[in-house]
Amino acid sequence: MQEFVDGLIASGGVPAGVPAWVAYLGAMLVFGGVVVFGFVLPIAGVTTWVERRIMARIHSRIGPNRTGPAGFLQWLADGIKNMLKEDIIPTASDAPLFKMAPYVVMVGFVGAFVAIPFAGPLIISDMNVGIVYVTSVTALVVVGILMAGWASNNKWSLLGGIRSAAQIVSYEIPAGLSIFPIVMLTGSLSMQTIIGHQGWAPWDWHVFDNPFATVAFLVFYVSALAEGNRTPFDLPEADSELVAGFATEYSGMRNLLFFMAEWGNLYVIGAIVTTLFLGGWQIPWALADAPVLRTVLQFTTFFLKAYFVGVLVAIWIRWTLPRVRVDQMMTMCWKYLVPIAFVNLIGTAVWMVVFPHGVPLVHYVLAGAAGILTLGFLRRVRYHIKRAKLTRKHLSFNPLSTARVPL
Amino acid sequence: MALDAAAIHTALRARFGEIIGDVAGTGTNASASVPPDRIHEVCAFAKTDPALGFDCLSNLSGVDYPKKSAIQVVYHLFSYKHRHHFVLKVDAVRDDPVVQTVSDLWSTADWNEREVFDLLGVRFSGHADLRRILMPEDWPGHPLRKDFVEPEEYHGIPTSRESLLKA
Amino acid sequence: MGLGGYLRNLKEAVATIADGLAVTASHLVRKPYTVEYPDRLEGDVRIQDTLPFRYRGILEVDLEICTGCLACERACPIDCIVIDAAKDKAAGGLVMTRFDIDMGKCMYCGLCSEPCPTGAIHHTPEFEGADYSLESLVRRFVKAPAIAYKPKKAGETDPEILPVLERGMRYVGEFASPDAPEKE
Amino acid sequence: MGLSGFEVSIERPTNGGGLATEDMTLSMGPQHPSTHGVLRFVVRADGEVMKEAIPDIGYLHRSIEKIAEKVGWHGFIPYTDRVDYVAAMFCNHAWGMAAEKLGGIEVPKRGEYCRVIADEFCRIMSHLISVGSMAMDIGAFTPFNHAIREREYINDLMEELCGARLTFHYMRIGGVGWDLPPGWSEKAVAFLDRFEPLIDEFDDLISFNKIFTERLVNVAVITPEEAIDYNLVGPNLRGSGVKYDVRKDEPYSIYRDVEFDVPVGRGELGTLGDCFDRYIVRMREMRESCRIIRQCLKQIPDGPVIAKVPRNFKPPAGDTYVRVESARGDQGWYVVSDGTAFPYRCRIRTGSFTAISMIQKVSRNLMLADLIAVIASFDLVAPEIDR
Repeated sequence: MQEFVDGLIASGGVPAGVPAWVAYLGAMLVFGGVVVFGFVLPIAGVTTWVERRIMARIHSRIGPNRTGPAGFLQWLADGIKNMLKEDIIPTASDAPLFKMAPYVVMVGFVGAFVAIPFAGPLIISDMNVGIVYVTSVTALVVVGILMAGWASNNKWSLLGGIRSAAQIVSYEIPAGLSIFPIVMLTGSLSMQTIIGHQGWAPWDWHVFDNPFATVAFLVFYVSALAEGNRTPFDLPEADSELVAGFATEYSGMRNLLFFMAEWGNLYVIGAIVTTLFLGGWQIPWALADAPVLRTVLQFTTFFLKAYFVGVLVAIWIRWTLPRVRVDQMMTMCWKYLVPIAFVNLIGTAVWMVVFPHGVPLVHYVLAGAAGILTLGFLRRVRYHIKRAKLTRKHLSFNPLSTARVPL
Repeated sequence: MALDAAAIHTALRARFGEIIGDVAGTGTNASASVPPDRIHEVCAFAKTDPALGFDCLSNLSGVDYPKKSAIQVVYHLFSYKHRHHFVLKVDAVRDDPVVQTVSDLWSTADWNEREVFDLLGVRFSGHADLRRILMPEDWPGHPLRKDFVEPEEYHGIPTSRESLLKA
Repeated sequence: MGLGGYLRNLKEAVATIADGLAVTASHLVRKPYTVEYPDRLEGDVRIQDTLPFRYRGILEVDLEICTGCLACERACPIDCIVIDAAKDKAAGGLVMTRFDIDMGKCMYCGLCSEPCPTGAIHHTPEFEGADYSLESLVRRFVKAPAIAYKPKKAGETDPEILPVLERGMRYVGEFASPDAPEKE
Repeated sequence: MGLSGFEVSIERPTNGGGLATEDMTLSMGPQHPSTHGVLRFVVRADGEVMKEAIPDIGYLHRSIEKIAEKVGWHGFIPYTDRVDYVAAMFCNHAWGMAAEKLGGIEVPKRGEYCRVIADEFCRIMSHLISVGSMAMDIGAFTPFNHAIREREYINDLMEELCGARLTFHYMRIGGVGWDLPPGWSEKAVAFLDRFEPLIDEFDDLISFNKIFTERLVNVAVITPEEAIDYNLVGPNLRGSGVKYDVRKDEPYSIYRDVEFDVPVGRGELGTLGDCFDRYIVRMREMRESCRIIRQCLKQIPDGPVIAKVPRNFKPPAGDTYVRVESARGDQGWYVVSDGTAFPYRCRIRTGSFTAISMIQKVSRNLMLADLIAVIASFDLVAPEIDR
């Protein structure tokens, strides 16, 4: 970023007489605007459509299919509808806090994009404390949710806010502890350096570097789901318990901001997981003389990985699992994830002492094991399809033979 | 061991004498009348006596009989232990119906008695929490009495809408 | 809970969650079941036309075959049917001046069509009944005073009434009756 | 209703000038996503832990018992559909049985078979809603949709049988209103063939899911003695380990001629009588219902399906108490006739009514989220509570 603006000043792209800090600020605002409106919001929006379509198929439904091709523009329609709705602020609420809360949540989530490495050269700021920055700035979300819960002056909202605070703060610990093994392996906190330490092939990814890293990946993913308030940890908004939790009193645009943050957060989770464990934007081709093509390929790789891990898998999990209870959520964090994460941390340190240069064989074994597990899982999927005799062909059989289901 | 109605009746008669009325009805509907101020005793015996063993109050309902100026409270007893039934009927005075509660014997009687109180106006002496249960607190009268007349409106809300089919 | 229980808990959790995920994943490749209701079905069929003959939708009266016997009015438990019919020597039979059904009150129980001798009052498969006022939910079937239908001993011959009567009799025939043992 | 009686005395312990705490009173309902209709609970909670939940009913009181006194014996059958509209068939059946018992009417054999087939389909329908909405209340939405999807097929079957999808009005005094339509049995069997493997799939999806079972086992444990004391019935009672089923122990209709088991809770994952036992009993009952329907469709004899009952039905004076095993258990109908064309009194003792009276007791010291599991595990249906 900085180099880009410096270059611009040097080449006379910035009118003379404008102080350098104004140029920096202007460039940041323009670039921030481009990222937020051009990338973050559409990602969050399209994710709502993706989620609704996937969930519908899991439910044997069709999902939104009227607005645009296959209902693709549904998210725009919903967004416009929400923006046009009345913004209700309850009289008894703490109005300033109530109004501010969605923005705080938004800031927490948009801020994370600053340090996300989309491709080799595509990163807003490759801070040397990148990963720490991301975990800290996403923790801002809890402040916003707590504000919303308190300011609504509604007991259900308050319970939601408190649950959220307890949950996010607790799960920061296993999440943070599972980042450390990677930091130890890489010796750096910078996002780009972490990616640079991995290769394009799955066995070169950190997740298969050693058994402890694999466990760290799982612990981090579970904790990240909890931090993102996703099922099975969607207690703060638990619709069947707390009506809508912290968002009960919100309407219109403010409600939309909360949900945008929720769906956008999924992508952030995916991006962090990809960076730390799944090889980031690494691609097998060097393409040294085609920098643009290389950047595009890297971006696509990163985007697809992050989207799959962060969004698709999270959606899939959400529509499968029930919600844990608040005490079980705490039990899971403090009795399961935290001890495991600590053991992991120590294990990684020991591993690094014993094998200072890593063990390539372990990489292959772990990657192979993951592949075998995936195959076993697919067999199970096939078994479910077969048992229910509901493959695509069989589905055209309607036992009721009335013309009701046209297939 | 399941007892038939006659045996149950005999057991009750043996303990309480003539206050237990004659058996009416047959099979699972066999019933006997009990005075309202003795029902608790009779029920307590029916529940605790090992041969009778009525551990469950299957139903508690009330029926209004304006003709004989009585509100009848009907207890359908059932024994899970012995799998037999018996029905006890209590005639309370219609103008001021008071019946002993059995809610301390069977917890299920608590809400059933509240319902009978609500809909028929029978007061259960000794009931810990005798409040209306289905109707609003300030509803006039007891709807299941035969002479109940529905009020025209309730807090300004009309209780019926005019028929669109009036000629 | 010892270490064994701890690990067993973990194992159970992973196994059952993975199985659940397999079920939902298998649904991703199955076809959806939704019938897109307001749309026509394949072959431009309305959903209403696929409903079974016994379907109890909005009531309809075929006045051509109504005998004015008032059996439906008597059978209705909520009095949502009102019929005015009077003997009129000059017109040569029962003259019906009114046959109103308040569909806003009707509970679609079918008690009215059961005693109907000709199947004049019957439920149609039509179920779209939304309207803007209560008044418009009242169906008034007698547009002008009409003479009630008289069943003919020799059987119906009028080609206009015959198909209506046949349909009516078929509708009534669907109801179980104690006399004629029906076969499967 | 109103708030009287629910004033909560607020204790403010001030341990020596330290922080004062007070209980939080939450009004859960009448409009709340998981109260299954219009129910209200006044919850006294200390944070997430409930001190108690006081049920407040009457929001759905439609005075069906009073209506019974105003419409005739035949005319009341459609109203019985509305007593418990999730499982309307059983109320039809009970009213028919009560009237037949009073009037001394014998139902033709085929009519009884039709009734039982319809009953058991209705039981599957109701249990599907119950287990599906239970999973939804626990937070998993998918099982609910899968359950509703299967229920929709039964709705289609019922629609073909009697013309309605929910408020059936299928049974009449003396039998049933419609014979099985041609080809219906084959469709019913085809549905069962398809449905039974899907119960297994449902089990794999949710029943034994660790998160789900953790939410249910050892929650709101009800001992058999308590269950009988509160007159819990049906799956709630059997979940507590009491093996009692009206179909088996006091067989009515043709239940004597069919073979089926009565699943009872065994406390297999926790304590006997917890929420999971009540849930799993329903899952197993669906299989038994499938078994019963298959047998009935095989054994069903030819003949009329309805007895001769005068339109102006006037049973002799008397009273009767009939019990049917509805989806929510033993449903008791106390019907009094005074020999006229109108029932004199009808009292419906429903399973949900007795179950909800127990909530105050079992909800002590549970988590707020457990209350939802308890409501769902009792399979409360608001119209059945208030009638």
